[in-house]
Amino acid sequence: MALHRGKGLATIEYPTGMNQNGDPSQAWIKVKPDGRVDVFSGTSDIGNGSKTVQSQIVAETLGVPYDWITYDNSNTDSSPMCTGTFASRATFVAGNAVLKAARQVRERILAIASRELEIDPEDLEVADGTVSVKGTPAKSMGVDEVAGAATFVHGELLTGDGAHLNPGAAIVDPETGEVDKPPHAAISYAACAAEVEVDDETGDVRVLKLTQAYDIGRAMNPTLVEGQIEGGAVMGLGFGVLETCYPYYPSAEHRGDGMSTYHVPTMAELPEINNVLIENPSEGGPYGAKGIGEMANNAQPAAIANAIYDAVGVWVTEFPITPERVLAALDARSEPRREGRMVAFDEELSINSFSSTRTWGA
Amino acid sequence: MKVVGARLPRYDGVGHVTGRTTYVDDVRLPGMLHAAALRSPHHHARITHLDTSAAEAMAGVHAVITHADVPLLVYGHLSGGGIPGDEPLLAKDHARYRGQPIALVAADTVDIARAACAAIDVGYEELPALFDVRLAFDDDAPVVNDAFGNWYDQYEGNLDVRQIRKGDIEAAFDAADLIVSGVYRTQSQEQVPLETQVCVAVPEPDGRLTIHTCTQAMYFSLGVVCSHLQLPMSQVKMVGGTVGGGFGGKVDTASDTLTALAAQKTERPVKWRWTREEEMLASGNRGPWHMEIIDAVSRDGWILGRKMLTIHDAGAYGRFSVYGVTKHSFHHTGAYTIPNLHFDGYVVFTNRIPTTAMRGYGITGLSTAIEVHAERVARELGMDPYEFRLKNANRVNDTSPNRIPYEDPSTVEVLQSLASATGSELSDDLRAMTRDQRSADMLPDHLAAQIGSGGGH
Amino acid sequence: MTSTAAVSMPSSEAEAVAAVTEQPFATVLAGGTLLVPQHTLGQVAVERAVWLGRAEMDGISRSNGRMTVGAAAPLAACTRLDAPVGPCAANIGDNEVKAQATIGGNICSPAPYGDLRGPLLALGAVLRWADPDGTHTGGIADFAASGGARPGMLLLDVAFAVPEAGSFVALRRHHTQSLTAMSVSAVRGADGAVTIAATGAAPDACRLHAAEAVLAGGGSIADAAAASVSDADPYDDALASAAYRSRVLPVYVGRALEQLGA
Amino acid sequence: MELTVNSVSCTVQSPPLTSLLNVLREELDITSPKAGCESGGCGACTVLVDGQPRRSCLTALCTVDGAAVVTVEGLGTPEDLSRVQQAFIHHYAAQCGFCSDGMVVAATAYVNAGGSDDTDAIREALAGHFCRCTGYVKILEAVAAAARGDELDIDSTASSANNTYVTIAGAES
Repeated sequence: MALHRGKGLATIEYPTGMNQNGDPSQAWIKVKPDGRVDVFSGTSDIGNGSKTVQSQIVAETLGVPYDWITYDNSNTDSSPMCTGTFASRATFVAGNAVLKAARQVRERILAIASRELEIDPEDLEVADGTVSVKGTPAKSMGVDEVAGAATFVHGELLTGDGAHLNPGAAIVDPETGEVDKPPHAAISYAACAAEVEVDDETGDVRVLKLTQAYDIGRAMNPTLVEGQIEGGAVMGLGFGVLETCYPYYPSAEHRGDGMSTYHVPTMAELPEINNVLIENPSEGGPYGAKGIGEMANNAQPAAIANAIYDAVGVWVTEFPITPERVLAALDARSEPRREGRMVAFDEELSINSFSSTRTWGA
Repeated sequence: MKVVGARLPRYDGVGHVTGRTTYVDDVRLPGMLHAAALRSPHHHARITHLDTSAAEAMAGVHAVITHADVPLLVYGHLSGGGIPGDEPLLAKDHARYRGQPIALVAADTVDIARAACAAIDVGYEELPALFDVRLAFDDDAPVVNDAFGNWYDQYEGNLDVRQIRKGDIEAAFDAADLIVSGVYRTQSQEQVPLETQVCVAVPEPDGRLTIHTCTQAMYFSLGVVCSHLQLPMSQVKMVGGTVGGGFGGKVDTASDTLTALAAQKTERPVKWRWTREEEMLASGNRGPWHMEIIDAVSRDGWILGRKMLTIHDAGAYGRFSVYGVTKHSFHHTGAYTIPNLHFDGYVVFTNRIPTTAMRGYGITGLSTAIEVHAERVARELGMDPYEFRLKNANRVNDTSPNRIPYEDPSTVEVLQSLASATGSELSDDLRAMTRDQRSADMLPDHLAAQIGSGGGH
Repeated sequence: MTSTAAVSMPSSEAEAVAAVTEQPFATVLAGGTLLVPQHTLGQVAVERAVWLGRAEMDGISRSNGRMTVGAAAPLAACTRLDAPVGPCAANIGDNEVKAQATIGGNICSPAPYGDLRGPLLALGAVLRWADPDGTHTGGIADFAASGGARPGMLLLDVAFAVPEAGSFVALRRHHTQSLTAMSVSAVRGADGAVTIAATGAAPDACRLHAAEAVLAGGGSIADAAAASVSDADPYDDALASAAYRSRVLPVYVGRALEQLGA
Repeated sequence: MELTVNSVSCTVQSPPLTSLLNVLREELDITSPKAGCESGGCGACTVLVDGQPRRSCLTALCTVDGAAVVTVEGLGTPEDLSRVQQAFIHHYAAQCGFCSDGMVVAATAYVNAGGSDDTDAIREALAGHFCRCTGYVKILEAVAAAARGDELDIDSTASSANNTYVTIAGAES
C-alpha cells in the first residue's frame, strides 16, 4: 500500500442576493413605552443566524443594548415581506431592510428627545440606550424615557419601516447575455487550499486539511460567520468526495435512502480547518456586509480534486471523487491528447457540434 | 461600532441547547390528524386510473387529496419572473418521476394514513424513462416535460439556450498558443437538513388557514400556497421562521400546500412529516451538471477566451433551474477576467426528482469545473498555480460575463492571504499585485485593447 | 407501526426458547436497533415479541480454547474480543448503537447488515439455535440453510476456537452509521491453516476458498489475494459497484493476510 | 409501564414495542428528542437511560420499563444552564439547533463519564451524531471546554484559534 499526499488550490467568487424580481425584503420596527424594541422581519432563520445578525443591526443603528431587542419573524401576519433565506441574502438584503427601518426609528427617537431636551436633533447622539447632547454628555435622557414621553406626552408611536429592492435586472440582450443592471447585491471572493492523502490501491481519499480565505465584507458577528464557513467547508467536502444521490448516474437506481447508505460527513471525516477572514466592506451592505453562506461549500471540491492530482497524478473530473473514480482514473492513467496547439484532457467533447445540431457526440 | 462586529451569542441559542425551541414537528393541537403520501413507484408512467374510494372508506381516514382537489394544479415557482409553470402539485395524467406525490391521506394516525395510501387503487402504464441528458435531444427520446419538452425553450427572444457572447471569441482562439479542453460532471447532493419537511395546517374558525411551516421563505411559500389554493394572502397565515436546517431544500416546500388542502377538506388540524427516506428519495436535491470548457490561452499564461457548454439535468420539472442556469452563465469565468466568451447553457429535463436550490446554487459545480480546469491549464503551461490564478484574477472595473464592472474584487488579496496562511512562497511580483484596475502596459498587446481600456468589456 | 403486540420478557434461556417457539411464533427483540425502527415505520408486522434483555443470554466465556458468546451479548462487549470479531464489532455503528445492538441480532440481519457473519465464517464458528423441532448446531452456512432468521427461531449462542491469529480489514466508512461496503477477515488456526472470509464480495458473507488453497499450497500473499476474486460474486448497491468490489477485494485480502502475518 | 423522565415519575400507556422516542414525544409531549431519521443514524433523539446515552428511536419502551430517562430539558433550564449547555452557547455549537438536543445529551454523557478535552476522544464518542450546519469545529470546542471545566461567559462567544482576520488595505473602517 502506498499513501500519497498532495496539495491543491481553488479560488471562487459568488454573488450576494438574487437575480430575479428585484429581490425585495421589508421590515418594520416599533418601540414599547419602556424603550424596548420589537423588530418584525420576514426572514426565516434556518440556522444561519439571521435573528441574531438583524437584531445586532437594529441595536447598533438605534444605539440601544442588544438585549433590548425582541426579534419576531414568526408569522406573515405581523412580519412584512421577505423573499426568503437563500442566495446569501439574509444579512445583506434583509439586513438592509431592518437597517433602514432602524434609521427611521432613530430619527424619531431623536425628534422626541429634541423636544424633550430642547436641543436640535442634529446635536444629539444615541448610544447604550441613552440620548445625549454631543459634547455635553451630562445632558441626556434614556431611550426608555424618550419612549415614555413619545407614548404618554406626545402621543406618538416610535416606529419605522424599511425596504430593500434591487432595481430588477433585465437581460437586455438574450444573444449576448448583457444585462442592464447588476443582478446581484454584491460579489464575494474566496479561496481554499486542500491537503489530501490518497490510497493508490483502493482510491480512498482522506481530506487532511482545508485552509480557506474568505472576503466576508464585514464580520457582523465573527463567530457566526466562522460557523458558516466551517459548516460550508464540511458540506463542500461531502460534495467533493462523499455525497451522491445517484451513485450510478445517469441511472436512477441504487440510491441511498438514509444515513447508512448516503454518506454525509460526520466528525469522523472532519479535517483540520483554518480560515482567514478578510474584511473588504461592500458598498451597499449594512455596515459593509456581504453574504457568504452559499459560497461556503464551493471552493473545496476543486481544491480537493487538484490535491488528488498533486498526490497521484490523475484528474478525476466526475464528482464526488469516490474511491471508485480515483481507482478507475489510476487504472486508466493517461496523458491528455496533444495535437499542435490542442490539449484535450477528456475525449467526450461535444461543445463544437452541440449547439448547431443539438445531438450529442462530436 | 459596538454591537455590530461583536461576538454575541445566538439570539435563540438558549432555546436550542435546552430543548425549548419549538420546531414545526413540536406543534401539537387537539384533534390533529396525520398525513401520508402516495407516491409514484415508477420513474415515468401514464396514470390510467385513480380510485381512492377504498382508502376513504377505511376507519380513521378523514380525507384523501388528489389532483381533483387542487384549485390551481399547475403553478410555476418562477412565474413572477415570467417563467411558465410546469409542475402539478399532485400527479394527474402522468407520473414523471419515482416519488412524485399522487395523493395525500389525512387520518387519525400516521399508520392508518400509510395503510390508506396502500389501499388507493392506481393504474399505471409504464413509459420509457429518460435519465441521460445526452439522449434528451434525440428524436426518439421519451418526452419528459409537458410544458417545455425535453429542454427549456422559453428564454428571452424565444431562445432555447442561455447564451453569453462577449468579445471576439474566434480572434481569441486564433491568437491562442494553447487550446485546452476538459469535461466536468458534478453530481446530485441532498441537502440533508436534520429536520425533514414538515407542516401543520390548521383551519381557523374565521375561515383562515394557519400553516406552521419549515420553509426557508415564508412569503415565497405564502405566494405558492395562495396560488394553488386560489386564496388572497389575507386568508393564510404562515407561522415559522425557525427551521431545522434548509440549505436550499426548503424553499419549494410542497408539504405546505398539500397539508393545507387536507386541513381545508377535513376541517381539522393536519400534520405531515416526511420520513428520512422520503426526504432522501423524494425531495428536491442539487442537480447534476455537465460542463465542457475550452480555454484559449497564451504561452505566458493569459486566458484569452473561453468556450463553454453547460447541460443542467433539472429532473422532471423546472422549479428554479432556469434561474440556476442564468446565474451559472453570469459567473462562468469564475474569479478571472476572460475578455472573449462563448457560452451556451441548457436546462434539460429527465425522469428524476426535480432538482432545486442548494447552497451555492448554480455555481457549486461551476466553481468545481472552472478550478480543476484552471489547475490543468496552469500545469500544462508549467506555471505555478498561484501565479496563473493571480495573473488572470479579476481587477476593479473588469467586467463580468454579463457586462457588470467588478466594484471590489478581492481575488488577488484572497489568494495572497491564502498563500500566506499555507506557507506558500509567492514571488515579489505576485505579492505586489493588487486588485487595482490594470493599466494597459501591464497586459500583452492582444489583451490591452480589451481589458486595459478602462473596463468597458 | 405502533402495533399493540405483546412482549414477553423471559428470565432464562429456556423460558426464552419456550416463548419464541410456541404458536403463534414470536419475533425476537434483542437490541432492537433494526426491529424497533422498522416497526415504527410500518415496515414489519409484529404480532408477538420476546425480549431477551432479561434472559441472561449475554454472557461471554472462554474455556478450553473456545469462546462462547451469548446471542444477546452487545456489540460493545464483543469489541473486546480478539480479531477478527473484535475489530469487526468495533466497526459497526457508533458507541450508542454498539451498546444496544447484539451479536445475535447482527448475525440474523440480512445483508448489507450482518457484518459479523464474515469473521464468524472465517473462524468456523458454531451457532446454536432453537426452533419448534428442538435445538440445533451448525456453522453460519448451516444456519442460513435452515432458514436463518425467522419467526419461531431463537439463536442462542455462537462458539469458536480462539485462533492463533486473526485479522480484519474493511473499506473505510465515512459515517459511523454507514454500512460497510466490504470487509475481509482472516484467521490462522491452531493447525496453522488460514481461513479467509469476506462480506460485500458476494450477496452474503462468503469464504474465499481459492485464496486459502493458494496459501495452503505455499503460495504467496499476492497470489492468494489475486485468487480471491474467483470466490466473489460481486454486485452493485448504494455503497459500491460490482466492478469496484472485484477490483479491491484482492487488495483487502492482501492487507488482511499481511496483518495476519500469513 | 413506569418511567422516571427528568425526575418525574410517569405511568405510560403506549404499547410495549413503541419506540422511546415516540413515547416521549407523542405520549408525554416531551419534544426535545427529535425524529431526525428514526433509524439510529443521526443521534438527534439521544437521551440518557439510567445515565447512559441511548438512541430513543432504537429503544423499545418495554426494554426501559422502570428506567430513569433524562432528556436535554432535564439537564438544565434557561435560567440554570448546565456546563455543557453553557459551552454550546459560548462556543456557538448550535446553529439550527435540531441536532443540539441529542448532541448536548451525548456530550453530557461523555463529560459525566470523565471524558477529556482530547479531540480524538470526543470524536470517537460523538461521531454518530450528525450536524449539517456547523462542520463540527465549534461542537468539538464546546465539548472540550465543558470537559476541561472552563469558566464560560454565555453573553459572548469564543474566538477560535483556527480563524484569523485581516482587513484589505484601503478598506479599514
